[in-house]
Amino acid sequence: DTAAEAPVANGKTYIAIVSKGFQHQFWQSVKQGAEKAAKEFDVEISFEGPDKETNVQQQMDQLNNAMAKNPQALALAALDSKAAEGVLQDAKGKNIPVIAFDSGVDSDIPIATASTDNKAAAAEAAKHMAELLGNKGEIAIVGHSQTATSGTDRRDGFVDYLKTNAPDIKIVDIQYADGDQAKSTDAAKTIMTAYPNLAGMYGTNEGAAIGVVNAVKEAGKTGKLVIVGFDSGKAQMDAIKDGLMAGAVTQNPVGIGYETVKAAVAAIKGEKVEKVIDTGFYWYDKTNIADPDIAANLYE
Amino acid sequence: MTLTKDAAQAAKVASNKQSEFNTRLRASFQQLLAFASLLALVLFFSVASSNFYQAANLSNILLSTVVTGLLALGTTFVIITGGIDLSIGTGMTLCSVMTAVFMTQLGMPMIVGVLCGVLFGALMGGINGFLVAFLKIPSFIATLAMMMVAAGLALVISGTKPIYTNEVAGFQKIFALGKSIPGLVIPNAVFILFAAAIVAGLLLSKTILGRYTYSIGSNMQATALSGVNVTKWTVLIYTVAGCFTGLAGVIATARLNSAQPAGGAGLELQAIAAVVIGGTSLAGGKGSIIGTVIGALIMSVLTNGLSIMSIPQEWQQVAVGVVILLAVYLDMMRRKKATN
Amino acid sequence: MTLTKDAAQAAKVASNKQSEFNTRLRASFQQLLAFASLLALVLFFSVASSNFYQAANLSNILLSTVVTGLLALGTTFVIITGGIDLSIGTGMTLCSVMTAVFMTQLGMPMIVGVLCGVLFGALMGGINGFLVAFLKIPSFIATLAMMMVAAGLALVISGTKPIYTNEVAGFQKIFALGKSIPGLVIPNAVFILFAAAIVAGLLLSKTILGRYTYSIGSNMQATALSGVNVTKWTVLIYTVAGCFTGLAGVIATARLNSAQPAGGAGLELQAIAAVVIGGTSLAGGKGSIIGTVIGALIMSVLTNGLSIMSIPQEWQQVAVGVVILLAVYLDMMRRKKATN
Amino acid sequence: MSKKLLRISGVNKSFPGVKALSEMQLDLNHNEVLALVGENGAGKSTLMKLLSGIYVPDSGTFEIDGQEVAINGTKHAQELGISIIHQEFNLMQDLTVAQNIYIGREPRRAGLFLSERALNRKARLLFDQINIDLDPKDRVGDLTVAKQQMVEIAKALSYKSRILIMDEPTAALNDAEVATMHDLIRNFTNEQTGVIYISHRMDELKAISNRITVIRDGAYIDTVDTESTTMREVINLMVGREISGNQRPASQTPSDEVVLKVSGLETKGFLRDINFELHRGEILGFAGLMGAGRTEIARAIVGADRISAGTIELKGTEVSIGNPAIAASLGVGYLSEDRKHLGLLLERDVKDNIALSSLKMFSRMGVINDKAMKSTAATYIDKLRIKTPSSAQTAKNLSGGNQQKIVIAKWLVKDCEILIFDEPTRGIDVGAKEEIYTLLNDLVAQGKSIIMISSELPEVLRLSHRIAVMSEGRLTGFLSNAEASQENIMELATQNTTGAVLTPLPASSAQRSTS
Ligand SMILES: Nc1ncnc2c1ncn2[C@@H]1O[C@H](COP(=O)(O)OP(=O)(O)OP(=O)(O)O)[C@@H](O)[C@H]1O
Ligand SMILES: Nc1ncnc2c1ncn2[C@@H]1O[C@H](COP(=O)(O)OP(=O)(O)OP(=O)(O)O)[C@@H](O)[C@H]1O
Ligand SMILES: [Mg+2]
Ligand SMILES: [Mg+2]
Repeated sequence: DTAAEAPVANGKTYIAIVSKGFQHQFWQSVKQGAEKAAKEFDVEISFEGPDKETNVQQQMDQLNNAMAKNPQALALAALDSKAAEGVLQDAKGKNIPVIAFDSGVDSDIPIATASTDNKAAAAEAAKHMAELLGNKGEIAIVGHSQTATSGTDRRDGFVDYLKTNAPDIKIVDIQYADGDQAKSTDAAKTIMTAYPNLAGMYGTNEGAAIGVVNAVKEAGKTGKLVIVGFDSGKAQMDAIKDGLMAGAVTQNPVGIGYETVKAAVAAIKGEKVEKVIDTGFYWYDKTNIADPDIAANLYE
Repeated sequence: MTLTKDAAQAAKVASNKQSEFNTRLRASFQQLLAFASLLALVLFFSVASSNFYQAANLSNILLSTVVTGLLALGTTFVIITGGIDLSIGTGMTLCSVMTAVFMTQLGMPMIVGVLCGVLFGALMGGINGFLVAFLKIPSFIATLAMMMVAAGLALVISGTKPIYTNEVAGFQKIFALGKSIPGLVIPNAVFILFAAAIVAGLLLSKTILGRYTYSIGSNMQATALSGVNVTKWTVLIYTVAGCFTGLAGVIATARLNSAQPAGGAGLELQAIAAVVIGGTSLAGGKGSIIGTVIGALIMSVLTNGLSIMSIPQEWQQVAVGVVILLAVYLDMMRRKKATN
Repeated sequence: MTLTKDAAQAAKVASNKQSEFNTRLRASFQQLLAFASLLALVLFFSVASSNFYQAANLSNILLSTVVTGLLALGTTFVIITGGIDLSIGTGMTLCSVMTAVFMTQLGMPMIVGVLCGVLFGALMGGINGFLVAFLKIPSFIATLAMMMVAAGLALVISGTKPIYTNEVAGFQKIFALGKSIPGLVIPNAVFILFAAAIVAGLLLSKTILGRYTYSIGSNMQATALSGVNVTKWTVLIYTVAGCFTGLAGVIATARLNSAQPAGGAGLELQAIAAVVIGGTSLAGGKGSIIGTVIGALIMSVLTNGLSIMSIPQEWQQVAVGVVILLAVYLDMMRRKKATN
Repeated sequence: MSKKLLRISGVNKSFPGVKALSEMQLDLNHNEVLALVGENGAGKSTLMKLLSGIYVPDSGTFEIDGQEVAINGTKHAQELGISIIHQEFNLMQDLTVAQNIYIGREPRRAGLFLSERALNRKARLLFDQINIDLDPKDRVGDLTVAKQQMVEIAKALSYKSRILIMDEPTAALNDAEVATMHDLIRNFTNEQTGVIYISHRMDELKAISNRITVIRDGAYIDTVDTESTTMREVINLMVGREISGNQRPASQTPSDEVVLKVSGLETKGFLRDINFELHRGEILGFAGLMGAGRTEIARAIVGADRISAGTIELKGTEVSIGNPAIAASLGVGYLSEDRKHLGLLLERDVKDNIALSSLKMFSRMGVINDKAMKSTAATYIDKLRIKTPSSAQTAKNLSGGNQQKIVIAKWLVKDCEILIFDEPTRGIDVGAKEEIYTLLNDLVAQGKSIIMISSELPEVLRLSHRIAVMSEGRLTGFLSNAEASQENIMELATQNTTGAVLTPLPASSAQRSTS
């Protein structure tokens, strides 16, 4: 891998990226995009994130460490914008450009934000759910976090859309399972037991969505529920191809990573960058999963 | 010797028999009472929600017990020796990744892959045992380090991506639904858990390994001075415990049809809680497999029941904490009564 | 006794003195050697990356030690009594939420809020102590339950949302950068950590509370038989430990300018690891505050150094695990040598 | 005459499956040492635990100076002026001697702060007063068993108590230290105080006690004046049957075959140039003062401690023994002097303890044969007269002497060629001792060889074919049974020593016939 001294030794530009996580598929895809851009623009990057999206302190330590490496630019997906305020000020003082990504940073300091609108994306999922259910019925949500913004936005966007546009759809239960597939499976199964008339379920990230699919399979209720999900990944794509899942919303994590680094490079060079880089989201289902536009945004 | 084998002696023998019987009776009474918390919980939830006491839901509960249950079985051995195993959570994840690697990337047939997965768990357990017994590193530290190493390696080996096992013939059957008992759909995985529990129980109560497990936990130095090769046996015991971690990894893979390289952390505390709720003492020397199984069931009945009742999740956590306290406390009270 | 106090006796006294001096020398030598792992790490990273041995980075390291360090200080007491405290991680989170609630929703002045935050920690510790000492629930289970309850309550009380404290006058100063030592920017929080460590050290070595902490951990029954009110003192010791958890919560809030209601889980293992790396035995009866501080520093130097070296994160975990093992093993070897 | 210092009557106490005391009675006069004797498991310790507030009696009355008292808790007992030295140590291993003695009563400043210096000074003052050789700053865990016993004694004396209970305080001590202890007791007793003294060492009863109360199977038997009674009568009261004994070993001589040869053995800390041979069919006694290094030799031989120089040969072949498991597999067994920490599995039952060393014998392909274990356990429970409701009783519920018997049984089951017994009869009653002696003689008759370490010289003299004497980590001489006497053993035991000085033997033991 890249040697530690490389940025200083060979004078390569160095960009520090601190994300919200690193273990999960989503973040690995962001990392992939960032690495792709790094190669393309010939810069060094480092990519770190806390073990869990609740570890705000760990992210603060990682931010501090990143600053200690004297990066030319800093990219950040803040778990809590206000908590990161100090480091942002520090960066500003040192004239280090800051790029925000994913759900963005609530501050004036970042010169650009490469993100998707989680709420809007969730509303898209809700729209399809409502259509598939004919605007009525009981549904439940398996969330991945009740505190992280990605979790709450994807929940709230979904809930709000249904409240205003399909008031006859009743959300009977929301359970959170850390995006862990096994835990999500167990949670989804208990929900199905508690609400035997359930007509649909929504999982707010890959782990949650696959958990829901597993649960339906294990409970022998295949085809009886409408399942919509979030993110991609092989299992989810297979479920959609097999008709187990109606469809899912995917963001473009690879694009987020790529655009973030690209913006950082531009900022370092003093070029002008767009304040908001919307990397978009897409609804995909059995019908369009193979479309090149869509396929480009899916990851296994 | 000057023993006079007279009538008094005979009477004494008879009274010995009597009191031995009493001791046994008391012991099984205790075992019975250990069920009580579990039954109380089941009863409570059955009354609280009509959806709880349904065949399908009971099968759910059993299913969600499988992985923690297997981990708890293994760690029962370690805890009885007076040690602790924090590596079971992420270790299980690593075993899961390795199983998938064996079966997909190395193309092993299903059975061989499963076996290798279990053996990989044994290897990890053996390393833990080596660190504890040979290098005399406290088990808490040794297994904490192993926990981190396993978490890291699972990501490294998998390339931080899930490894899918759908292509592996027959593998999903391991977790699939069996229909062995008419009317009740019990997944194969549950049978595996119970089979594993029986094996663990026999190992612990009927074999030398089990006897040494208790002896080491009761007084390691005395056991060593009695001519038992404590180092060797400790490694063996940890290795056996590792097999259960490996098996848990295999089953988790089969359930999800894939090895998920992240996560697993936190499971160790759940498993240890199950063991302790089941009456095994963290001080070592005492414990039983049946207790562990009951403890694991208490944990999953609780989680399932509260969530069936649609209690908000933050309150669920509070409730689980409180119920664990109550279960352990009542169990202790009962034991006390039983011995008085 | 009929000992004749002759020359031989005098010689013995002299040799006693000599050996006492040796013992002392050895003890302080040991303490010194405990630093060795830490120094070795610092040296290694300084060579490996020019960014490591920089004032700003050293201040980062200290900063990232503060919260775990405080938690480790408190839990040192509990561990020396032979107990364990798993509730410190989420307990810290709950204290953080309560501190924010006190200062914002209840509008307490900063100082009062801080005090109440610490006292809330003491309350939680006291409850732990009550469960352990009065109800005789094993500390592992009591604090595991408390861990869950605290995690749940933190979410309930905060409404699962962060509570921001920017408006509270002067509060951020607690964590802010001080400039007490010219050339080195050391945050106030670091001074708080060291002050807390000194208080903890004095409590442990110079007070009755400390004496009973060691005594209970060494042999609880014998302590009780000697007429010490073990129950009362255990509650007190846990309460003192809780104060450190409370302080950690306050400081975490000041650092993040907010109380983050989720998380904290996992910190307990880090803190316990720091304590054990510092040479405190999980069996109880033995341990020191200086060891804990060194242990906590080892943990954060490691994390920081690996991250400064831009080691991929999954390998970082592996490395931390291995280094912890090495540190503890070498420390043990050195101790063994020192006592031979 | 004034009222009795202590009067106990009608006391009953049961444990599950065991009636430990029934209608027990006892009285203690002022300025008196009352010996309390009885077989193992007779109920002595239980009675004393009732007195010191650890157990609550099922029924019965306790009177101090005619005043009826209900003792609730250990602290209350202390306040009533009762202090006790338990049969098992109650020490904090990680604390120093002074910290142990004054735990709960440490000199404080401002109510909270400790003064270590004042504490040590206080302890030193106490040691000077009672003439005990202890360093207040030593960590108790580093002390030998005998020294730990001294700490317990010092602790009990440090309370200004009126009634001092000593439960087998001399079990771990040798004769010189016993004499010291007796002096302590004599200094302690006066018009305000009295001592209850439990011991299985009959010779010292004569030396120290005024009266002797005998109990059997939890019931009161009789109280006799020491002056006017012979020990034989006491023993008969105790066991309710005739005990033979007190002969030197049968003239049957050990063979010439050397089964164990130790040459030039040294350990890093302590042992210097140890050379000796053990013959087939021989009992080789080891004598020496406290801390002479006997235990250390035993531990070094079985690999429990590392040796820094020297060789060990078994039947002529040199062996390297890395740990006790290897020793056991080579047929060398070691019974530790510290049964609680190094001998017993307190939480396990009697049969598990007895079978521990020979589990392989009770199993086929790793599977345990519980029945065989049980019947073997039953055999030894019978043979050694172990008092237990069943072989399934937990070891910690047995009386101290019966626990010791279990540890012995463990090695009798194992069938080792060479047995090293370290203080095997500690805490064992006279009757059972005779049975154990018989067993040991049987073993050597079968061709086994035994090293017997004991602090009771009469025992060493009675059993050993030869006696090796140690002093300060060296072997200072060998005596054949015929030439050995207490006097020449003590001479060798104190040879070359710098600090420890020969203490006159207690009158009683010196007088004992060794015909
Ligand atoms: N906690 C207990 N539970 C069950 N039985 C017990 C308990 N404590 C003592 N006993 C039984 O009570 C009886 C009396 O025991 P005790 O310890 O008083 O004997 P002792 O006279 O002190 O014997 P020794 O000379 O061996 O020390 C024994 O049969 C013993 O097994
Ligand atoms: N755990 C220990 N730590 C330090 N020194 C020890 C320890 N155990 C024994 N010693 C020392 O080793 C020496 C030999 O002790 P050992 O126990 O072998 O003597 P012993 O002849 O068996 O006497 P006894 O058992 O009657 O005390 C003594 O000087 C003692 O102080
Ligand atoms: Mg006794
Ligand atoms: Mg000895």
